[in-house]
This record gives sequence, structure tokens and C-alpha cells, in this order.
Amino acid sequence: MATVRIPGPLREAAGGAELVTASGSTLREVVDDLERQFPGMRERLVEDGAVHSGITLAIGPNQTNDLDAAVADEDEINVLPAISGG
Amino acid sequence: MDPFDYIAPKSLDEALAVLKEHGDSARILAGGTDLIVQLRERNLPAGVVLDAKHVPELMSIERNGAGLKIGAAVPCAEIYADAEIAKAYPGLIDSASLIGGIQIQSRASLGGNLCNSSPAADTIPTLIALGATAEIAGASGTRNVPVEEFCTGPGQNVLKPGEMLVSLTFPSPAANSGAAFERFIPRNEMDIAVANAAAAVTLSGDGSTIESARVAVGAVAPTPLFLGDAGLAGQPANDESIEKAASAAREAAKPITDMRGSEPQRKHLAGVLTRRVVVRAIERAKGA
Amino acid sequence: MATHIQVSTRINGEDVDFLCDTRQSLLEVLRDVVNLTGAKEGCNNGNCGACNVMLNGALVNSCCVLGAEAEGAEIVTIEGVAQGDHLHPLQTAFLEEAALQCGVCTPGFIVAAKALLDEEPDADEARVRHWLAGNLCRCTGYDKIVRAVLDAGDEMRKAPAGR
Amino acid sequence: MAAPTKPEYKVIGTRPVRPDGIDKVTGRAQYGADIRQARMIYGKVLRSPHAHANIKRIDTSKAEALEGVKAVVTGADLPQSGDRRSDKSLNVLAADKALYRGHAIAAVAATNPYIADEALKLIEVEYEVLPPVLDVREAMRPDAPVVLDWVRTTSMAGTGEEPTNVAAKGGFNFGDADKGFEECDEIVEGEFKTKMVHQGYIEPQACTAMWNPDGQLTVWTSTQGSFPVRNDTSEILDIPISKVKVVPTEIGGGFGGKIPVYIEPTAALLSKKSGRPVALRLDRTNVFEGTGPTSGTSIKAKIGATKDGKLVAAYADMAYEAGCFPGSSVTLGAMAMFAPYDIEHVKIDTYDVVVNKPHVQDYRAPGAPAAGFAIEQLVDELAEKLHIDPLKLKQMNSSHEGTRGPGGMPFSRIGQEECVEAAMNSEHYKSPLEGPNRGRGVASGFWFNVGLRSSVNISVQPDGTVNLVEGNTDIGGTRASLAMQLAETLGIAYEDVKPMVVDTDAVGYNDVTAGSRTTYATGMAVNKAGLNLIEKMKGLLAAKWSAEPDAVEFASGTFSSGENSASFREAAGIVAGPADATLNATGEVSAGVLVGGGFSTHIVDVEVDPDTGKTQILRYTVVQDAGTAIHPSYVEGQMQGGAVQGIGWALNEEYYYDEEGKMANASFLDYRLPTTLDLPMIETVIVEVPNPTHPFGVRGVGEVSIVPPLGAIANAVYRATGVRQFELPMSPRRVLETTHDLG
Repeated sequence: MATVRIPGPLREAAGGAELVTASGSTLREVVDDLERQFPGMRERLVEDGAVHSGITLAIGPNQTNDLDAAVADEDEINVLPAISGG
Repeated sequence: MDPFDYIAPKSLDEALAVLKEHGDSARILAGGTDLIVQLRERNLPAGVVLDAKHVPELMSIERNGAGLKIGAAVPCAEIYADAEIAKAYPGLIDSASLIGGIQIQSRASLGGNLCNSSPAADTIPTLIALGATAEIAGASGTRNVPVEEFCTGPGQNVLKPGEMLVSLTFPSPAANSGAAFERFIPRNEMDIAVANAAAAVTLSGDGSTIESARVAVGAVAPTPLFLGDAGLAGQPANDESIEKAASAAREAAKPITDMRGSEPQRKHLAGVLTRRVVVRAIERAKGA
Repeated sequence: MATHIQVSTRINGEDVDFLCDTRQSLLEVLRDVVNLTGAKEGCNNGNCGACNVMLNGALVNSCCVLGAEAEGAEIVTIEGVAQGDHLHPLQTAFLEEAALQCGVCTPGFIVAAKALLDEEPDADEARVRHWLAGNLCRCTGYDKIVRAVLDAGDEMRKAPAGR
Repeated sequence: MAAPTKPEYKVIGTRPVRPDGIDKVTGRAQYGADIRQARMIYGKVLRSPHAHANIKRIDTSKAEALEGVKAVVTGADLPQSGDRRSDKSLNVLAADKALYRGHAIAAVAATNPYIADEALKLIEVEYEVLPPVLDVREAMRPDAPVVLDWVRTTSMAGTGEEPTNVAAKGGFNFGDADKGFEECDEIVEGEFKTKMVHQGYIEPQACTAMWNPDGQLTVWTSTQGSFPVRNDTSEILDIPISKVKVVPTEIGGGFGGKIPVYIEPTAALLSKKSGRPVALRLDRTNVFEGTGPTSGTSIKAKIGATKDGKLVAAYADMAYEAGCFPGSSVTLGAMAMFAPYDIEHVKIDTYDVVVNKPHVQDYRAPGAPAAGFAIEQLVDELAEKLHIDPLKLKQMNSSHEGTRGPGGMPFSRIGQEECVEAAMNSEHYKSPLEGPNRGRGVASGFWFNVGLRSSVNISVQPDGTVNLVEGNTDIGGTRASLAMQLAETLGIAYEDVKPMVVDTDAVGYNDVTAGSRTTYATGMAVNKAGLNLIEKMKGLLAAKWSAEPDAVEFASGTFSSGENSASFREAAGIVAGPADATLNATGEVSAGVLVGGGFSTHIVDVEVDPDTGKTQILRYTVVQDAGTAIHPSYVEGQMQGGAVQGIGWALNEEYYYDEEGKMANASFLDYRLPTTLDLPMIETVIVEVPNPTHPFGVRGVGEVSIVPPLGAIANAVYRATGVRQFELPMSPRRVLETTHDLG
């Protein structure tokens, strides 16, 4: 089970928890599991089949907006605000 | 930028004839570092641009027993490269070597700086302190105007349509005299002065007393400001006298706040710079 | 009114005649009439030095000179600094010292620095910094530019023929 | 902690001359304004004189009637689907509202620039002037005039109901900041403000567009991203992407400011209407008023530590101006702010705020310098209060591998500790600073590596040299740094690689040259292409040598199998033959959005004139982790250039607005970039802690060097004067007014 760190504004939807666990071998499956645990979470994270334009996801130290990116059990997943520019 | 005619007369008479014909619509081009930018950025109206750099009187440097005469369009770089001028008029060199970068100094002239009549001009306080006189030619002959009376407002001066500045004449420096100029800018080069000041002093033979002085400050009023002797004449050449002159400069300053400086900052700097230039002028008078 | 003027001049050692609008600056003439685009427009009011050329032996901002003023003049631009395929020591030093990043200010710096070193190949750091204060560079922080000019000065003192 | 030893490289770490160097020292290199096309005409843009105004009417008929005018366009010529055009499109040409002074309203193309200027004067625009919103905190007030009536506050929690200038609220929350502050023995806080500043690239934006009758559009332009320009132009003009070819010219500086399109769609429309190639070039005032600078900011911050110097808790409230459309770098600023430090309890609130100024753009480490100005002064104040050397305090609290970094994800191997240690051991820091009115300041800073997408093609030439085709425009020597990585990969000489930057039709997609990513991410693509080529050659050699494919090895530039061995060049001859140049390979990379991280610590000595408030930089040292320095000269150049931009920002640069929202200093005369005479040599110390996410350990080096100077100089000015500086720039005027009672 990967660990997901829930940012402040989404904690209410996650029952107030900062850290939750979710299963899945890709980000998409992790999001699916989060939705099972906390209904309504998916629409905060995904829109039109892609990562929501308001956020960015990170697996360990690496940010990625690829929902098919592989997730391992020991990974920590962070939900970040969207990044403009760079 | 509206179209204009370019004319490069070869003599003063020819130049005056062009001015007579075109009156107000003629613009005199010396180094161009102000004029060309103003034509471009402010759409300054011009029917004719008269290039003054082929008129011998405006491009020559003459010396005689009475003093020094510098043509109005002689570039600053030529002035400060002149070893004799550098020795006799170090205050002038302070100014001429500060205008813009090297690229500007190779074109910009004392006459152009004076005729542009900016309150913050880098040479005008020095010209005033050195007692320079402006020689103005027009259809009805030539007249001479002390530089302190030349500017009448920001970008305004005593030149009438049909007239042009020909040269600036400096009296020979007296024995035991010295002059200095300093400006304050945020960077170390390339800026317009937040404030500036120039002083010329003549000391008694033993160096103890200031016999006469001329002080001017810039960028603190609509025109460069002549402070007369700033209370220095007849006073001992000491810190107390200098501080009084600085105080006089602060009092006389009536600056505005804009993107280059604030009113209180400029008043304060008028005092600081006056103190500094009087100190250096005294040092130079003493031969230091 | 004559809005255009015929001008005869010498640029980089060659006679050049051109017809220009009296409003055109020397920079515009070089770039748009004569097609020498090495001099660049950075500010168009004499505050960046990217348009530097030599006019009758003096370093000028060509944006603050009228094209008409070039009549009878001798002009040297960045295109005239190298002799054939032989780079000027300044050009070599700029390459070896990595004294350029984007390179758009480089022509102005090389023309300006050449004007200094031709007269004073022994110019020290303070002199070089003072001389180049009218040339803006936003990429390098000037460190490597100043070093390159000092190195080129060394080179020119060693081999004056290289000028 | 000693930096890990790096492998022996042959090319990496040397200092060759850049491939484009000769063209750039002889004046031959072609920049944006150097493009010449047959029958080319000249475009000019009419700009709003008002910061905020409704546009009631535009009449272009007189301009169109002027002899020599070939085309006139307004916002009405841009396609619209839905309620309104996109922000990008509205920024290119306004619709019914001018949102900042300098906002493009209309454009003309004429046979010469003077006629184009005259035509602009003939365009009649009727404005209804509205009160401008110019200050970030003022704009947040509920009673402030609303700049864009469609903006609602968005956040992860949802979208607001009321029209507002606060376009987004966000932030981070780790641990429990309230509880953390209770554990602190010493807490310091302050409110810091910075003004809008510009990237200040020396080359103004310039493009040439040619719209052919077959609908094919070609745009030559000076840009950091030819592919993004292609995409944006196609989107704004609503034409197929395949109809747009962008040819990148050489680029005269960007620093983030040459990413968006400002003029390309307009030039394209003018070309379409006139049937002629149209050159559209900005002047310097246009650049200041009409392109995107970086945000003015207001940051309230607080940090606390135990009495033995452990940083425990931090809080920041950060409001950044977005300019006239949403989208500032406040989130990046928030992520960078506390990154150099290992702090358990952190809370940050962020606000993205719309004001009547140009829409902000990235500027070197966007968002981070302003954050650094705040945090680095607070850390310095803590060090003073706790009687701990400021670098020692940094050392005690440095982030390291595993520290929860920006946004919460843990850092991989990073070099903050090594940088601080190198700064402490530097000759500069060990030399005492003496004399009156002088002070020394230090500061650290963090910036990301942006990964994103890159693709390159390589092909072997008949003589065994290799052409490298890439799509990232070269702003600061990346042709060299990429060629060096390919040479290293292939075991050949740097001189045997010929890199070239090509147009958008000629290579696969590449993201912008920005975000410290080109040497890093395109370097990864180059390395992959090289490895792919080697694999191909192994197979071909195996056939020639009658060996099994996996029996051919490649090491140190030599292929070998049993008795047979060949250098790269020999191998190329064997497998391809002298006349055959079909041997080629590609490399692609899609790296994470934000990956790895670069740290830097700066030391500065200043002297402040007590009479005038003017600060002189006496000595400056930049210590930075480059991972692996590919071309050390260009790494140093990035360190020095960023530091000097930071010095300019700290001391003199600002958008100086009047009450009507006009920038009063929109020229290089009064927008004061540092000159040679304002600076000493900039000393550099390159630290190399290899980046585990890159095959050669590269970290991007382009940006972090601008982060520490603001705080470092503020700390030095404090030590020189005894007065803390809470606002930028620390101009002579501000320092004088904060250190003197001027009555």
C-alpha cells in the first residue's frame, strides 16, 4: 500500500487525515482506491481523464502528471498545487 | 517621427541664414544624444535639423590671455583629452567625464547640454561655478549671457528663434583657486543626477580664507540653481564655513519627488554634495 | 523638403553610397539599408551600447547618430573587426573566456573594448570597467567580459601586429 | 560531508569553445530582428495609454486609408469560441477592456516603420477610463475595483461565488505550525515587499511572419520555446498546428520572459491581410510596458527556533501580483521558500492576485527570490539573537536527502549542506571584513530542475563525425553542453559533434529552454540517443565481425569483440562505409515536471555611504551545487549572471508606477540594470553532488543563483547600517530614508 499525503484543503474529504494508504500499481489505480475509501476524492484529483488542472502529483521526489506512472508499495504520493511556468 | 530636412552648413553665416528661414521649426544638432532621442521618443516637431558640427566656430577650442573659449558643439571627450584644460579647469573635467558613458562623451557637447536646459544637466552647475559666459549669435548680431541666466525652466532658455549658441567662454582661473563638481546617481555611471553641485573658490595667499566663491546645485529646482557665494566669501576655509554653505544649499533647494529621487532625499543631497564639492575645490585651490 | 538624402561614406574600409530617409539613424541605415545587422538595437536611446560602432575614430551609439551624418565619414562596425579569417584578439578572448552567453550585446562590447585597447592595451580592470559602463550585458555579470578584455590587452601587448 | 567522487570523464568538465561562438563574435549570428525577407513590411502595435479602461470604440478607417499601409488588425480579427477569448489571446490583442498600460489594442503593417507609426496615430480609440488596481494587498480588499469580472477564487476546496481579484488561494501545511511555535524559544517575524521587476534581456522581442496563400504560416522569432510558440499561435489563430512552422532565431536573452507569444499571432494576421512578410519588433518601452515582468509581492513571515538553534516552525502568508490575468509564481515561491531548511512544522498560505499591470511571466527561479528576501533575513535575525554564526545556523538546519522538501515530497540526494560547508571554508568567508559602514551578509537559496519533454536526432556523417539535431534554442551555451554530453556518451571528441538548433518541422517536440532544464533534460535525451546509436552499431558490427550481437562491447569509446576492436570513427566506417550516412538514432525524454534540486549559498560584503544611502558591492562569492559541471565556464557564467541580476533587483530595479498606473521608468536610462562599474569580479565555487536522476549527475544551474542575493545583500546592509530593510529595492533613496530622519 502506498502512502498518500493529503494537502490541507482536501483533508475534509479524506476524513481529516493527513496521511492515508491506498493500493494500486499506477497512479490511476491509487486514485480509484482513494475514491473507494473517500467518495468524491476522484473529482478533486482527476478531470477529463487526466490529472486535474489545479494540481500536480508526485511519487516520491518526482513530480509527474502521468496517471499511468508506476507506484510501488513503499512510495509516498504527494498532492501539490498546479505549477505554472518554470 | 515626422519627416525633416537635414542641413549641414559650413559657416556660421550659412547656419544663421538657415535658422532665419526656418525659425521655430529648426532644431540644432550637435552630439545628438538628446536631440535624436527627443525627435524619436517625444516626436519633437522639426522641419529642419541643422547639423552644427561643420561650423568652425562651434567646433574649435581657443585660448588667450583672458581665458578659454570652447565651441558649443565640441564633444566632451575632446575637452577632457586636452591636457591644458584638464590642468586649468579640473572642475570642468569632472563634469565632461561624467556625462553618460564613453559613447555619449564622444558626441555630447557643453553647448548641447546647456541648450537642452535640463534641471539635472551634468555640466551647467560647473559652467555657472566657473563663471562661464554663453556667446549667442543671431541675425542681429552677437550677445553674451552669463550661464546662470541662460536657463529659464525645464527645457526652456533665453535662446530666441533664429539664434544659436556659438561658444562658452571661461575666465582664466585666478591664483589659489580651485573648482569641483559632483553628482549623486544610484548607479556609478549612466544615470541622470538625483542631485548635483559645483563650486569654485579662490583662497587667500596663505590658504586660510575664502576670498570668493561661486556655488551652484542642480536637479533641485526647475533650473540649475546659482547660490552666489553661498555665504563663503570672506569666511575662514574651515568646516564651519563649509557646513553653512551646505545648509544654504539645503535651504535653497526646492525639489520635486519623481522616479529619480524624493524631495527630502534631494534636499539632503544638495547639502551633502555642496559640502563635498567645496571641500574638494578648497583642496584643489591649495594644490592638493 | 528633401526627406531623403544621398550619403557617401566608408564602412569597414570600403566606399559605400546609400540613400536614406533623413530620419533614419546610423543604426537603421547600417541594418536596414546597408544590411550590416551586427550592430543591435537594445534600447534605441543611448543607454545600452549594443549598437556601438566607430565613427571617425570615436566610439558612438549608432542609434544616436543620424545616417545623414555619415557623409564623408569613416565607420567601423563589428563586421570589420576581424581581418579576413583572422579573428581580432578580443574575439578570440571572448570565445576562450566564455565571455558571452546569449551574445546579443557582444558586438557592442567588442567594438567598445577595441576602441579602448587600440589606445590603451595596458588598461587595468578599473579602466576597463569604467570604459565599458555604457554597455549593458544581462547574462554574464560582466566578470568574464572584463577578464576577456584584460586577456586581449595582454595578447595585443605581446603581438602588436595582431591589432 | 564530502561530495561523492565523480567518474573520470574525457569531455565533461573541459572548457571548449562553443560551436556558435564565431558567428556571435563577428556579428553574423541572426537574432529576431535580423531576419530579412523579400517584400517584407513593418508592423507596429497601438497600446493602451490607460492602466484600466473600457474600450468603447475603435475606428481604424483613417489608418487604413493612409498611403503605404497594407493591413490593420484589432482584437476583433482574432477567433473566439465561447463567451470570451482565452487569456493568451486577450493579451495579444485586447477585446473590450484595456487591462494595463501598454496592452495591445490594434496593429498596422506598412511599407516602412515611419508610415506604420503615423498610421497608429490615425487609429481612433474611445476609452472609458476606470480606476486602476495597482497594489497586491489593496487588490485583495473586498471593496477593490474588480479587474476581470469572470475571476472567482479557486482553491483545492472549490471555487468561490463572488467576483474578486484573488484568483487562487492555496498553500501547504505540514506538521502543526501552531504547536511548533509553542516549542520555540525565539521567534522572529516580518512583513516584506518587493516591486515588479523585468527580466531585462537586451534583445527586444522580434518576429517575422509569412502567411502563404496555401495557408502555411512560417514564423521566425526569438523565443525560448519554438514549440510552445507554434502551439500558442495555432490555438490563438484557430488554425491546424501542422500549418504553423516556427523557425527559432538566435535569442538575445530571455530569463523566462521569452516563453509566451506577444507578437507572433499579430504579425501572422497582418501577413495574412497584406499578403506580405511582416516584421514586428518591439522597442524597449514596449518591452517594459507590454511584456511580462515578474510579480510584485507582499510576504508576511515568521520562523521560530529552540535556544540551541534548531528551526522548529515556520509560517508565511504570500500574496503575489499576477498582473492582469491569473497565474503568478506564488506556488513555486512557497515551495522554494523554506526548502534549504529542515523544519518540522510549516504552514504557508498563498494568494494569486490580479492587478492592472502586465500579466506576469517567469523570471529566473520564478517566485523564489522574493521568498528568499523574506526568509533569509529572518534566519539571519535568528542567528543574531541566538549568537550563532549565520552559516553555522544554516549548517545545523540544512535540508538533506530525505528531508520533506517543497510540497511535501522528500528530497533525493541534494547539496545544501555541501554548499554551506564550502561557503564556510571559502577564502572570502575566512577573510575578516574591516572598515566603517561595511557589512557582510550570507544567504542560501533553492530552485528546482524542471524536467519536461525533449527529443533529439543524431546522425553519423561519412567522416565519422556526428550531427546533433535539437530543438532547444541556445541562450547561454547549450549547443556546447549538449554536444559535450553526446561526445562523452559516444567516446568521441567534442569537435566531432556538430549541434544545430532546427525549426519545429524538423525535430520532435521540445519544451522551452527554461526551468534549468536544457542541459539537464535535453542532455538526458542526447545521452539516450547516443546509447541507442551504440546499440545499433553493436548489432551491425556483430554482423561484420561474425560475432553474436551481445558479444560486442562498448567502453571508453571503443567497440570490441574478441580479437576485434574499433574506435567509434572506425566502427562507423566498418558498419556504414564512407559514403553512407544512414546511421542515425533518436533520443526522447519525458522527465517529471519538477525533479531534483539545486542549492546555492552566497556571501557578500558591502559598504553603505552614510551620507547618501548608496550601497557598493565590495566582494561577492557564489557557491552552488552543479551536480556535475559539464562546461565549468558556462556553469560559472550562470552563477555570476544570476547573482548580478539579483544584485540589480536588490539595489535598484523596480517598476516605478505613478498613481494612474503608468510605469515612469520604462527605459534603460531609469530602469537601472547593473553596469560594469557597479560590480566587482564575482567569485565562484562549484560544488558537485551528482544528481541521481541524471546519467551524468547534472543539475540545472541556470536559475538558483538569483535566489540568494536579495537576502544576502539585505543582511549585509543591516550589518553595515544597523537597520533591517523590509522593502525592495534597497535603493539609495530607501536606505537613506530608513536610516536618517530627513524631517
